[in-house]
Amino acid sequence: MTPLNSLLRQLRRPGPAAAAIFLVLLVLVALLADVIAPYSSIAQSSERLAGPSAAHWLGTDQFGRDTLSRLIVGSRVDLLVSVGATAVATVLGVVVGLVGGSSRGLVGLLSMRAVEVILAFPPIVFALLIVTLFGQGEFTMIATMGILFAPAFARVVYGEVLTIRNLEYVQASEVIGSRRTRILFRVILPGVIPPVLVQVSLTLASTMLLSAGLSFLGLGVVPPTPSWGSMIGEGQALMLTSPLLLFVSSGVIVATILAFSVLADATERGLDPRRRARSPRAPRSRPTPPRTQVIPLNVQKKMETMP
Amino acid sequence: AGGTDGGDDVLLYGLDSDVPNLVTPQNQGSASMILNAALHRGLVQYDAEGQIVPALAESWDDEGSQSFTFHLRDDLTFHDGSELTSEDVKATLEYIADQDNSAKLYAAASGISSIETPDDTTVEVELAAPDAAFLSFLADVSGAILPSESLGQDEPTYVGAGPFQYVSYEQGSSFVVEAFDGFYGADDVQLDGIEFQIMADQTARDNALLSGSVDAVSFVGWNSYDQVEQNDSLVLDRTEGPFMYLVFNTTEDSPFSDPLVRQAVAYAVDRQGVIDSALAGQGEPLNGMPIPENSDYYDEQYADYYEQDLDKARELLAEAGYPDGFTARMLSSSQYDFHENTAVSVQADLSEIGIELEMNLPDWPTRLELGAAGDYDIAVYGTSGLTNDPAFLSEILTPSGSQNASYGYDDPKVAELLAAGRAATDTAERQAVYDELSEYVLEQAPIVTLAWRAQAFGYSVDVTGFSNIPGFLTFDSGYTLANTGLK
Amino acid sequence: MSAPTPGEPLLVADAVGISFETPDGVVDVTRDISFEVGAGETAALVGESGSGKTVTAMSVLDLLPATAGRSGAMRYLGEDLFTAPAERIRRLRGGEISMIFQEPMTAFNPVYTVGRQISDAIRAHRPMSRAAALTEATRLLADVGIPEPARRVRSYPHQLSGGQRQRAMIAMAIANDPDLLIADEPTTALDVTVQAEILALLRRLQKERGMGILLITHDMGVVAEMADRVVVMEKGDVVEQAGVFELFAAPTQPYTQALLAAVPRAGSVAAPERAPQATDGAPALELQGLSVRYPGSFLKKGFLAVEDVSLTIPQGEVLALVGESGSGKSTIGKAVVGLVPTEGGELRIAGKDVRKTSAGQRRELRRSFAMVFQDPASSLNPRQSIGESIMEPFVVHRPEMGRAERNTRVSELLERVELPSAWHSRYPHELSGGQRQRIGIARALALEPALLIADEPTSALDVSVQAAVLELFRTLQRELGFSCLFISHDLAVVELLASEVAVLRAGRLVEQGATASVLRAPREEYTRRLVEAAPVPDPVLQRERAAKRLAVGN
Amino acid sequence: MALNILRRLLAGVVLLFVVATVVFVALQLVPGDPARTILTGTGATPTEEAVQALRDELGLNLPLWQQYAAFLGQLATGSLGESLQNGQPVLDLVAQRLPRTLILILTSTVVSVLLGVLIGATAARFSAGRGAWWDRVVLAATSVGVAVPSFVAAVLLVYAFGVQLQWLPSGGFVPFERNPAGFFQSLILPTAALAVGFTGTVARMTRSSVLGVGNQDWVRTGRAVGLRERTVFLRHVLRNSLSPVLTVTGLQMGAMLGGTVIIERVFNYPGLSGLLIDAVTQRDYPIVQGVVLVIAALFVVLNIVVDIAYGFLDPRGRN
Ligand SMILES: Nc1ncnc2c1ncn2[C@@H]1O[C@H](COP(=O)(O)OP(=O)(O)OP(=O)(O)O)[C@@H](O)[C@H]1O
Ligand SMILES: Nc1ncnc2c1ncn2[C@@H]1O[C@H](COP(=O)(O)OP(=O)(O)OP(=O)(O)O)[C@@H](O)[C@H]1O
Ligand SMILES: [Mg+2]
Ligand SMILES: [Mg+2]
Repeated sequence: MTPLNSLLRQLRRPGPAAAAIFLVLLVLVALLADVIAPYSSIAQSSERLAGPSAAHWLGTDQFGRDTLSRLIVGSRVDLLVSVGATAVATVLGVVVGLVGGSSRGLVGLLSMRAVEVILAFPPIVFALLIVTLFGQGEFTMIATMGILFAPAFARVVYGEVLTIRNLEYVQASEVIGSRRTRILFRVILPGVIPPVLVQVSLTLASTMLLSAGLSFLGLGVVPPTPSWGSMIGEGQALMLTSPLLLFVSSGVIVATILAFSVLADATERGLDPRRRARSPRAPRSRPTPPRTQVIPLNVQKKMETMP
Repeated sequence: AGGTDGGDDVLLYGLDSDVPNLVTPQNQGSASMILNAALHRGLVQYDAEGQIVPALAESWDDEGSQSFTFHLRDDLTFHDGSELTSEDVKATLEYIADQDNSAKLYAAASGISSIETPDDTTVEVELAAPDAAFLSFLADVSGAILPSESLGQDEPTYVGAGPFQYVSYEQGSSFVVEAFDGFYGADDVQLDGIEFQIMADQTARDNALLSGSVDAVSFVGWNSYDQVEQNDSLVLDRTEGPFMYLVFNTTEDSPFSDPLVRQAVAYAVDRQGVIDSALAGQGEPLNGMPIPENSDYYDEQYADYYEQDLDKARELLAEAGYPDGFTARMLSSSQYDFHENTAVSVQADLSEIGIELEMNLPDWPTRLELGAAGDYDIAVYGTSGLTNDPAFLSEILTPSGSQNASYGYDDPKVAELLAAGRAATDTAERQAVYDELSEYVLEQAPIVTLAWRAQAFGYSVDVTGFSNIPGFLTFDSGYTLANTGLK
Repeated sequence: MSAPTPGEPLLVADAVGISFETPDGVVDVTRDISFEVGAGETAALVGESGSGKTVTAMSVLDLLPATAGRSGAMRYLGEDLFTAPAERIRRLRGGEISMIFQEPMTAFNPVYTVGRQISDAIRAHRPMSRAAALTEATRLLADVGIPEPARRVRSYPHQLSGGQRQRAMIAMAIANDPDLLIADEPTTALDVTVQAEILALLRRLQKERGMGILLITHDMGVVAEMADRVVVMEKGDVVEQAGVFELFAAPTQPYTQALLAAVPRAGSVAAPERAPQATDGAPALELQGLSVRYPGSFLKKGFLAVEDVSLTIPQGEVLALVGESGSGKSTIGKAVVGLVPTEGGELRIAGKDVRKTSAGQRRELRRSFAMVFQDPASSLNPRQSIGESIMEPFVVHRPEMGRAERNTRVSELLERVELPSAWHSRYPHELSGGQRQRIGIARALALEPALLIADEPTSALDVSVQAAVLELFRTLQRELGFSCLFISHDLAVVELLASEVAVLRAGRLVEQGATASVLRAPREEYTRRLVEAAPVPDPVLQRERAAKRLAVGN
Repeated sequence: MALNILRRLLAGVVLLFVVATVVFVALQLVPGDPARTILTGTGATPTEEAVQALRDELGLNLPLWQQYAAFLGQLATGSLGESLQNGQPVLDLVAQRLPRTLILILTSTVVSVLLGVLIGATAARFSAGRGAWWDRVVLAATSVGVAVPSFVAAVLLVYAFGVQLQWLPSGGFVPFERNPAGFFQSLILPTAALAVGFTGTVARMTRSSVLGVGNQDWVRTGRAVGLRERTVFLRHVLRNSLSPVLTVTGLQMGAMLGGTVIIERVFNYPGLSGLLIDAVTQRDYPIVQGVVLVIAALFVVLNIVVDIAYGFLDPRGRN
């Protein structure tokens, strides 16, 4: 059974299946946003901060814009930016972490110290710098957040590699003569995937939230273009007077993260040969066919006496 | 020090920001104004209605708005017990008039040509030219008189001649003062002390007020107005002080160099929309000149000049040669929600008449720099006049206040009228000048005003005597702490 | 705890069947296994590698993975353990019934010292202070013959040699004076002298306390020495059971007969024929004054595991490295392939100093040698199917080889080590100990290396499979003229395979020479003891020898 | 190992130098003029002359290399310079706020790690069979925990416990010397707000890691010697699962060094993050540089501690 097969098998379980369907729908919504959205996402009206109604299912914001339409259109930026940034962070971080954790010399030292430089750098200063150098836009956001979050991956991977690199099966591969890249990516990497998957789902959440924080620096999505993150930011100011906006925008993020988490969990399970063998409801022991006969044995065997 | 505990009447006050190194003559924001008003007094001050009333100077003679003779009260002392004499007044005014000291009142004080101190309680100030607004500038808390030896020192001494004296300061946390027996009006001071608790966050401040952990707070968040108003044990004391407006890049490259286009903008914007979306509904439309109602020079005719009229706006645009509109760069800042939201609201309005705005919403310092460099076509700004006197208009209509004014706008006629308004000594005469100015400015539309912003103090019903000085003077409300009491 | 009287059946397996849930469905690995172990008695479970010995043993204390299903009954003093409540089982575990696992390498938690783990086991059953338990653990380590027990008790598992870990495992199993000891290949990693001591220790305990032993082993010499009764398993079934004397004298089943016939006996074979000497001269492996030191913690000086060892393996020769457990055999092996840094001395493979070659050259060189690790379980990537593991050398060194060809080669290799070629996609945890070991061998032989470092490659194999593997080695040697550093404690195998023997003790070489002369006429006292301690697969003879040894020991 | 630490500390000094330089350059590149920002305050109207005069006074008109040299010179003498805004020594500002931030980081770390490990471990332990519902609850709850912005948690906490119930102060910091009880009370809500996401993170990592370790052979050994299930789980599963937990804990602690600004704002808690953000938004270069350096230094130490802790968690990886 190949890992791919077993991954697909995991998707047949109800939780992961629901999560996958949700995400597929989300992608469809993002792709077809303009067609599906009942209103323009930026058209203002005098119907401000309205509650849910037949016309506006999720109400309106302080500009009188339809919240549902903004969520639908906003999904585009969020998926693109969060998924993009997380992908960048994952790839960058995993590579640096693998190299840093496995090379004992200068390279190892330098790569992890480089990670520390970025980590030690407060995101706000970093983001300011990036927006200055590259201007605003989705690409900048992906790059900025990708670099901001990569060190976390690097640390996670680094920590795991410290353990794994000492295991005998890694040494076995070394003895075979595998190149370093092979050892890193084919031998060690599979072992660090579980924590990386967790980190991926955490990072997706963080990037969605941070895109709101970045717009504070003028780096995020440019208003009035909607994004979930910026909607949360808008909802924050109104959270005690009209909580609906905050509630729905946080809600979609939570749901998305939950779906990603469930999928990550299923992937992890699918990739671990010891865990995937187990089907959800395994009979612990099978009923014994009734038996009466015991094989006759010479029970009365004497003990050997030793001098 | 001490004596702020026990059964004394100590006011717990939620201050909107920290002021780590109080330099009284400088502009350090609204929180510093509250502290300065508690610690210090100038020659004159504002009363609760915003009228100029005697402070350290018991009385004064005003000759043609050009030469002033102040008569100080007898036996004035600073908190450290030293005497306050005319020499201190002279030193303070000279300090303010020195450009190097970046004093808030520099512009007004720079008009001083000489200061004489014939005796300990008399100060004669001579201006180079008449300035009808001179006193109203001096009444600002940054005009406080300081011990001459403390001027220019690195560390604040907090020694002044105000109703309260310094007890302790813990950075980022609290600033404590106690009543000063030697204050000239000590008999009216009811509080034994004030503990200012520093609460930079709006929500934190609102919550502190609502939960009763402080007696009063500097500014209530717009979204909390209803909650405070509905709370029986709290008072929401509001005024419309600062205002929001649009500035333009009026240099040749910008489409807004044409007054017709600017007029079109003035007709296109939905001012109530700005209030509802950016100010949480807490404000008043500002359809004309930004002169507060309690000013002597308020004129309804010029206050309600522009109404939203999209057809008219489109006509004007077409007339200016843009029948299909154009694309332009909008500058605002995302650091302040209300700046950003104003921009978004205006963007939608202008889009109606074919002007598409590309948003640039950097953080505040960047916004200021871009503004000063003219790196925009149209921008949102908010300000408050230093005084209620229309003299403040120079800050938003002439290059002297470059960053508050439209970039590149330098109309000699406006400058002339502003100078005339300041030089005129007679109220009616001034009124005429300002009417002419209003007429001209509204027509030229170098700026387009949008809305008055509500500014409210919140306090417990047990707090007496404290009040929000209306209009631009709201930030000077700390003066009323001298008459504040606790039930 | 009722002390059972000798002779009463302590454990009765009644038609025990074990199945595993696999992605391809439920697979039965044993059926109808029935046997008994009496108090004070030793029942030996022998049989083919992969026949189900380990799973049967593990089923007793409910230690099988969650994917396993059990049927039948396992009665301990009349109580069916398969249906007993979990808490009851827990109390029995490690107290009345204890278990020695087949693979002691992975059986210890790497993050605790062995002393801590043994004392935890003690404290699980006896109220005792931590310090007292640690003292007890030290005593137990001494009992199982680990030198410097006070130091080892503070060692982490990875700091012990294979045999030391196995002995620590035994110490842990006997810590609480069990009534029944289930010992799954307890001496596979031990040299014969230590093995003899351990067996003596077990017999003493058995005699003193009437302990029953269920002994799983593939070493017929051990069976001959220890067992009262022998249960022979093949492919998940019991094929024969008999008393040890009857069985050795007259095996009835063809499988048993074959099993006994395949046992190599020291001194019974002619010295292996030599492959034609290579002409170009450079020896396949040359060590000169090699020393290896393991780093110590903090500022302490490390442990000198190998000291001034010089060896030469001419091309096409097999050199056997034998010696006491913990003497540094594996360390030398690892040093040769570059897994542990050397402290001093010279090391040349085919005339080249590996440590002084460039990375590219080293890779090239690595293609020419291979290693079989002592511990098959931890040297296989748990996330890789065994097919992928065996394929790895091809992927690394023969990128031109197509997928189909690789698969064919893997199937071939699997068959050569007596495994079904369809097992490509199995994972290491789904295999038996001996099966895993064969995967290691298959992987090492994949590229037909010129030099093989084989660290106890047949320790977990039953004699029939072992014979097949040895035959494979010999064929390769004949055909390819490959050279081999063969680390083993099984002198009979050594004699079969090696032309030269080096004897190692406490990190130093004590004797070296042609196999025949060293083993038949040892010059050193230690070598002589080693040779004498080798068990013979004859119950009568072996017991006599054991008794003599004991008498001498006393 | 001692040598290793020394090496790391040396590398740390280099790192600080790099960080210092990068921050310096970054601040020069970023638009926004400290003088203008100071003079504008909350909406005043400085003249261009005033702005230039202040720039001169603050030394901002000096050539860049001179400013850089001055900055490094200061660092060499152990000074972090003075605030452009008000001339306060940056070291004093940091010294005052750092302990408060550290206390908050410490309390929330302790709470989050304890709770997170407990939640994650129980979820993993019962992930199959009858307890599976708990695992699902945890997966969902931690998703909420990590996806809900911290200000929402913070504001809700203030609103519930500070404003409505009035059990705890709605904000502010009470120094321990002044009032020990008040000190602890003032820590509760900010700690809780910070712990929401942190706990979720730790719980997720713990859960995943425990699931991976649960099948190792030594776990079986633990059972075989008769340890109670709980003991087996704690000693042989959980303990071996802690290295990724340690990693995320270190990361989170580091992130909190300069990243608790929202919590500090909402709870009116004067910490390091607030100082940093204020300084950034006012372009108070010396404060930004100083705080970043201090944070970086703490980071170096934190990472060394974490790396040493790896060695304790797994003796195989030592040195
Ligand atoms: N990582 C390590 N740190 C410290 N000491 C170690 C380490 N690994 C092994 N040792 C010690 O080095 C010695 C030699 O170990 P080695 O594994 O080479 O023995 P061996 O001859 O292979 O024994 P066995 O036959 O039991 O496998 C042993 O005493 C062991 O305790
Ligand atoms: N988890 C598992 N899943 C599927 N099959 C398994 C699993 N564990 C063991 N098996 C299979 O069960 C059979 C019996 O294994 P067991 O370990 O009992 O063999 P053994 O008799 O102990 O062999 P050896 O002498 O090699 O140790 C083997 O064929 C093995 O492949
Ligand atoms: Mg076995
Ligand atoms: Mg060994």
